[in-house]
Amino acid sequence: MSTLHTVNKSPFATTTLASCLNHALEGDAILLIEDGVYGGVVGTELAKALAAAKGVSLYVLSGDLTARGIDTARLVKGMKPIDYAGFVALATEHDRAQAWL
Amino acid sequence: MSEIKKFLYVNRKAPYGTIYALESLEVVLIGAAFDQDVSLAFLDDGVFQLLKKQDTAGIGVKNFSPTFRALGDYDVTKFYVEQESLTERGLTADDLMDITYEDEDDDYEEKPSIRVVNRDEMAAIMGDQDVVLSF
Amino acid sequence: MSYQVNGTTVEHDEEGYITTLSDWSKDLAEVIAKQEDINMNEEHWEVVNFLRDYYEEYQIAPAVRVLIKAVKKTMGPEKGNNKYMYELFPYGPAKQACKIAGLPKPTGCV
Amino acid sequence: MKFGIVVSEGPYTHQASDTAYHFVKAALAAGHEVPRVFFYHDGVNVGTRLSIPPQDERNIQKNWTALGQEHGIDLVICIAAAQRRGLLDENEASRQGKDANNIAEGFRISGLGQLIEMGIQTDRLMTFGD
Repeated sequence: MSTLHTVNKSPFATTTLASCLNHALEGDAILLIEDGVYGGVVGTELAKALAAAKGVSLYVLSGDLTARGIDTARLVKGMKPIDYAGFVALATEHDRAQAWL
Repeated sequence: MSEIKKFLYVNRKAPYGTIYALESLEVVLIGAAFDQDVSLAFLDDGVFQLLKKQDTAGIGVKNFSPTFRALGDYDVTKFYVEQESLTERGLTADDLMDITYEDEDDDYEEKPSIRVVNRDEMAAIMGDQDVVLSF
Repeated sequence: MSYQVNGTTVEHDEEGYITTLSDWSKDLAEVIAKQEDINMNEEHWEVVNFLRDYYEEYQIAPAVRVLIKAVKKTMGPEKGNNKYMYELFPYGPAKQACKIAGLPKPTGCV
Repeated sequence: MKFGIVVSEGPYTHQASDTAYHFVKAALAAGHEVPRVFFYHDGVNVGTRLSIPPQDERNIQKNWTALGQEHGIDLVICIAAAQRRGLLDENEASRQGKDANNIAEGFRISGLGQLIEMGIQTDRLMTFGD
């Protein structure tokens, strides 16, 4: 039993990503979408927390990333860019989806 | 409808500044008619929804906080409130409204609906649902 | 659209629900009831008063099943049942009794 | 797999309805079913036929209408949220004594019960909002 968490807020605007990280369980996945993708960039305070999330897989929606001019090379280590088809696949692979709005 | 699913309503936003808290409550009231296994989660700014002594006379907006106390009549009896979210906001459980329900299986004894849980317990509750509705 | 009560005019919507909740009075309730072909007796008033108290306390009009459960508890099972409620308010306690009690129109969400 | 979709933010102000649209397209392309999309909060505004976006922008309402018709998706606008925000179909307009309606083709107005029912009847509920 696992959850796909989606985060659509910049971590510099709200504490949503931090809250999601605080509640993600081992085996869960976190997908950053929309303005949430700013949270995936290496070198920030939250990136450290992201990197420390044990047993949680990290994804970012590639369309949102490139739209905002962020190169995948700047992502936190281990974070995978996926497209919408990948998003759908993640939703099917986990038992539920929780949107952190 | 034979299948009973676990529904969790996740409330993370404060009341009045935006409509999410009120419209979340409206879903809970309607959803109660479907006889599912319903829980409410209050964390982050969502805990502000349950504060005592809300008085909206000065802003001309309807005070819907009393409606939480009616949810027991609707068989919505599980309000999970996160301790860490309270503490971070300088609050304790004493700052929250008294919300109770009558337990039909226990001679209609009045019991508290609010259950303060820690962050790990909240994470486990979230991870044990069929449907998560976020507000 | 409006009701006339003791020389004053009270606005209502297409379905007869009053527009401004504070316009409500007992005399107005009688007028609305008449329009609904209901002759208010003690038993009608019991339910209407119950609804007003419930709204005052919780800021919502209760769902029918919640109303019936609550009436059953305070007034006994001979009144807290569907049959009794629909005899008093043939078009439904949620609709008619709430209208007479001057509560907001149920949004009819289910 | 059956997906239920909640769109809880309005068009243009938030990206939510765009993300939901692309998700639904991808889900259908992968062979999944999307029987219903439920529009709530400001999301109900997706269903107005009176929006006129500039020609060089996507037309969110038309996109949903087309996708809904092509795949038989039930596009439901919450009545309680719609009434607050002035979204009406013909039926509601006459019931409420209003002189106009503005709901777009392919959308219908119904109750919150449809949201709960969608949660019960689908395998996965996805929420897109803000």
